[in-house]
Amino acid sequence: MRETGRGIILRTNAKFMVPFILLWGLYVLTHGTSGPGGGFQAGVVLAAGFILYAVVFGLEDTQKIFPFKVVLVIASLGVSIYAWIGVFAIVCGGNFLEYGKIPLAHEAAESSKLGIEMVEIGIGLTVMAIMLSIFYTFVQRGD
Amino acid sequence: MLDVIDVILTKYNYIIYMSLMTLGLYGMIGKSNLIKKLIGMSVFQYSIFLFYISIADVEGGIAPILVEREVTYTNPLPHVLILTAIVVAVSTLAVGLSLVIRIYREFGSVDENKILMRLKDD
Amino acid sequence: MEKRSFGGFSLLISFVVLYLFWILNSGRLELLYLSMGVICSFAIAYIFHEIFVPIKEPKAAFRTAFRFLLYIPWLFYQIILANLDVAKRVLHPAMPIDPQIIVFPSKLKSELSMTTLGNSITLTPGTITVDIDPDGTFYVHCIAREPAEFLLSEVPCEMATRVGYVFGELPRWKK
Amino acid sequence: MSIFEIFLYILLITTSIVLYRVIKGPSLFDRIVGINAIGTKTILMIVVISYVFERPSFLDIALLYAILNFIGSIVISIYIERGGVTE
Amino acid sequence: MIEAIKLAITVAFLLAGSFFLVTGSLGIVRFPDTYSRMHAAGKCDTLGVSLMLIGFIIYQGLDLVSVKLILIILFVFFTGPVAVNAIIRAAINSGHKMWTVEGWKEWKKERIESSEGLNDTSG
Amino acid sequence: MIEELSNHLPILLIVSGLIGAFLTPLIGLIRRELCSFWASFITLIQFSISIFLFYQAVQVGRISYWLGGWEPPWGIEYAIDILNGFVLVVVSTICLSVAIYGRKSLLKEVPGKEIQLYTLYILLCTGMLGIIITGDVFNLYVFLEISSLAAYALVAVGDRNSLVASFNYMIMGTVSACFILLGIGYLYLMTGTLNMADLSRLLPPLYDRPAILIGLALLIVGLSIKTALFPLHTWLPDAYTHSPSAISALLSGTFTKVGIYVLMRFIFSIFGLEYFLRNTDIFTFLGWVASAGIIFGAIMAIAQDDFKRMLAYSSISQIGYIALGISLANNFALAGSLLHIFGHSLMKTGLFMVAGAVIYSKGIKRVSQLEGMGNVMPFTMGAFLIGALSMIGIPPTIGFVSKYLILLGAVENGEWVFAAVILFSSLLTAAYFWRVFEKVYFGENKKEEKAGKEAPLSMLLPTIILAILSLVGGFLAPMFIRVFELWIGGVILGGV
Repeated sequence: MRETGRGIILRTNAKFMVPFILLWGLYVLTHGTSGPGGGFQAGVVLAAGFILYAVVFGLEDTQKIFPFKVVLVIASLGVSIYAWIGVFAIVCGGNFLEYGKIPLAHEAAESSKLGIEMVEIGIGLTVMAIMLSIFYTFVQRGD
Repeated sequence: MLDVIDVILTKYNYIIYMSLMTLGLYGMIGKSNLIKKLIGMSVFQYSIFLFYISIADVEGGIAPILVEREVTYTNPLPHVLILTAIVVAVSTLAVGLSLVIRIYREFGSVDENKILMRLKDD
Repeated sequence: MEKRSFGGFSLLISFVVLYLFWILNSGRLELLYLSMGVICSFAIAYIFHEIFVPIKEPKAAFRTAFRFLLYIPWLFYQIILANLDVAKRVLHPAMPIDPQIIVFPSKLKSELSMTTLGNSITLTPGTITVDIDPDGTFYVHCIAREPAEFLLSEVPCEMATRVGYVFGELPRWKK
Repeated sequence: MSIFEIFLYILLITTSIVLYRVIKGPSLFDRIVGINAIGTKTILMIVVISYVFERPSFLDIALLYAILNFIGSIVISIYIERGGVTE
Repeated sequence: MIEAIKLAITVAFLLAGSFFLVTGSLGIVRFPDTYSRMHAAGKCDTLGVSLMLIGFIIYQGLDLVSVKLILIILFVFFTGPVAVNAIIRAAINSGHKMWTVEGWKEWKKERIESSEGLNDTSG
Repeated sequence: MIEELSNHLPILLIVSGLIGAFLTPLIGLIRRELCSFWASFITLIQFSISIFLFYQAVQVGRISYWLGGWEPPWGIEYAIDILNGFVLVVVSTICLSVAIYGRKSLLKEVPGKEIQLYTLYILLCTGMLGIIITGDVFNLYVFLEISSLAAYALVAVGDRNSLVASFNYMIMGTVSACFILLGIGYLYLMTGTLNMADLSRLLPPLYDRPAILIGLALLIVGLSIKTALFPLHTWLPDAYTHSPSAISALLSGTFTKVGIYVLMRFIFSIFGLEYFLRNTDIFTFLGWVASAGIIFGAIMAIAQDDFKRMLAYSSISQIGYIALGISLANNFALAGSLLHIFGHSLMKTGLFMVAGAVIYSKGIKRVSQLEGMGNVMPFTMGAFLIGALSMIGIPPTIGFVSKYLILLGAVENGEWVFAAVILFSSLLTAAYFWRVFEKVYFGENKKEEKAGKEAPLSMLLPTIILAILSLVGGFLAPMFIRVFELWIGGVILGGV
């Protein structure tokens, strides 16, 4: 909040838009099986929301919500979700990523859908984290 | 003459992707600005994606998202493949841009000739 | 002390708004999606509620929302006028334009009202807000003098007064 | 052929008109304005396409494109203004 | 019958919207400097999009799909001016020259001297 | 449970790498130093799985694993036969030894970047293993790009020049990946399948179609860039010279070999030898290009003063040998090529490790400064001696056996020019290594440094082990050849 006079319009609008954009990103993330959404798009939208926040309110504020280390952890976590669900399918007696064998629901098709959604969430988190980390590395001046 | 027109009308997707590819290749080789090289690289990659998408086309088909109606879908497999390839292309672009940023910080220029001159000076 | 009691209010409001947004988007009334919506919108609301709802007083917030809804049709009417004006200028063979920057005070106080006025000015005939000073002075780029007259005719101008009324800062506009 | 397809062509024409400005320039800001305008028209195009193909789910894509277009314009203009995205 | 009227109203709205879009595009091409081009782009696009989407809402009737259309309208309505404002601020703060009637002659002379044109900034 | 898990080894090979790569940042948050141990651990796991898979492939035959439980033409299949399994073992051996070697070396050359470095390292190894075991051509492309991306980033962490080298590498690599993608697209257009086994079944009736030829040409050009075959090698010398030594060791030992493997897979398994017997021009062309590369690389290596650059040009020359063996396409030459993949991986990685060790303890990068190193670093230079002798092709090293086999192949096909090229280039190889020997063992050390300034044990041990392996490999060669013949017999008999 250093430049009080300048950019009032942008700042006030960003305050209003950022939560909606992020929530919309989460909506895309969770409705991957029923719409044109999915992990990649959702990750991009979420990252875009945070980038807007960073651009308008400064990098420090954003890194208060999302420090660089947390971004790295989320990226690892996302891929781990994907990998562990696959491994869990092996443990449940199927092949790798054979969601149908995971006992999430009564029917194989249903649990397969749930499995895909969970993987999508993992992908979304990873994409968001990778995008943000790229943004952070591009923006920070000097190493 | 008619044959030529016929080929152009039926195989226009190949012509478009070939010309885009040539354009991209020219950008990659002919330009000395590294950013322009990257742009050429992207054009090159995306021309191939267009080729994939066009071979998936089915006459009168629509995008392969399930709907209740009875419709013809285009072949979904190339779409899936290209989704993956687009992700790869984006990551390549990100790697390339970060390289260019670091080159710029190191050499103070994104022009290939200037960079090579600075390298020679060392 | 006071802030804390209103903090709950802003959290609630932002949660409700965001959850409404979720349901409208999702359109699926299954338990899974509804509960996901609760989690997601609560998380977002929790992080952002302080900046999301800038008006801390419940009564003022509802009043503002109501008046804002009444303000929109008027604004829309103005926008259509504006566009016809710009269209006329575009299609006119001689292009009667004379770009310049004008400065005028608005007597608005809060950032929110200034932003609203700024956006409205940008949307209406031949004017774009360039910058706003913290004391409410507007710098506006206009395409010609005439469409900007309505901003300069009196202080505060009609639009500023209407916006000020929406946010409870100025009295109702009377012709 | 649906009646909405006509509007698809109208939008294409407007886009190509703006494209002239984007290519011609002459300044960076003209290009940004042009690209922003093309983005707005693309949103509409996606909506029209969703009606031509009767796929309501395309509207999500339109909204997504709107978000990205907005953020893109903002980030580019702030980058030019400050010489860097954040200061 | 009602269907036909609905379709007619829709098409009317769509035509009105596309009229504004076309004028906006023409303005972007015709206007002499960046700032006046922004006038054309910012306003005509916002209104054009809104009108066309309102047309689609009328065609659709009131359901979840039209709610989504309303969301798009709101989004464009809120963000269009902000984007234009951000661009114009960037242009002014980086010292972009402005077209004025008085400066017209000078501008023309400059343009003849350097074929680069007057609006070239360092960017 | 163990029994059950062993059925899933192909995927565990990849998943362990994926999990390992993305857990590295978490490990790094605890302690930065742990990253290198973690990388060694992951590559050790991959190494043991590879050994087991190779053993199984030799004993049982082709192993097939269906990803997600979908049947092959629709789902992605991971398949391991003898060719696969062998390259798998070679690559994972190199990955493991470089991971151990790199702990000290990378710490010294690029301090403070462990987390990114080892994440990319594991990703690169996993990508390469994925290329090798996959039975789906598009999956192959994806893994190729994953490992290439990691390789670009790893090359870029070197010195100042490495940024430009990495950029050029990236441009070339992307062109090659695009060509490969396009080639795959043509194959898919013609056959409608992406599965390798399916492709090899569906291709024979389509042999006369020009699209197949276009696809093959695109694939060969693309893969030639990845493997740095002679006219398309331009990215390699810069990339190897300026990247950190451990990374150049890894890339020289594995990445080009993986490219060669993919080339062999496409030529012999997917298209089948019959296609090339119909279009013999392809092999003739490949043979001439390869022999030009052999001579060119060797001559350029003689002209270099930078130690790593000399080794890089030597790599171009040696890759030519493997390609020559492929183009001869008979029993002897193929066995020689396969053996040379193994041998060259060992030797070249070992030699780059030596270069890295010299840089580590002395900071010397040029051949002309190596005077008297034989006394100062006896063990390192001993390893260098063995590696170089093997590279020249002195019996009983592995390099001798493989070159001899390729020579036999050339003689059998009656290609006397190629045989002469092989013999002549051995002389050239001897020439450029002799320069180094002369400096190392007969040069005067001006500073009169005494022995004992060796590189640390964690760097020395992998170097020496690789050198000993390339020595012992010569004695074990008959055993290897017997294994190869299982595969070669299938290819040649199945083709003709």
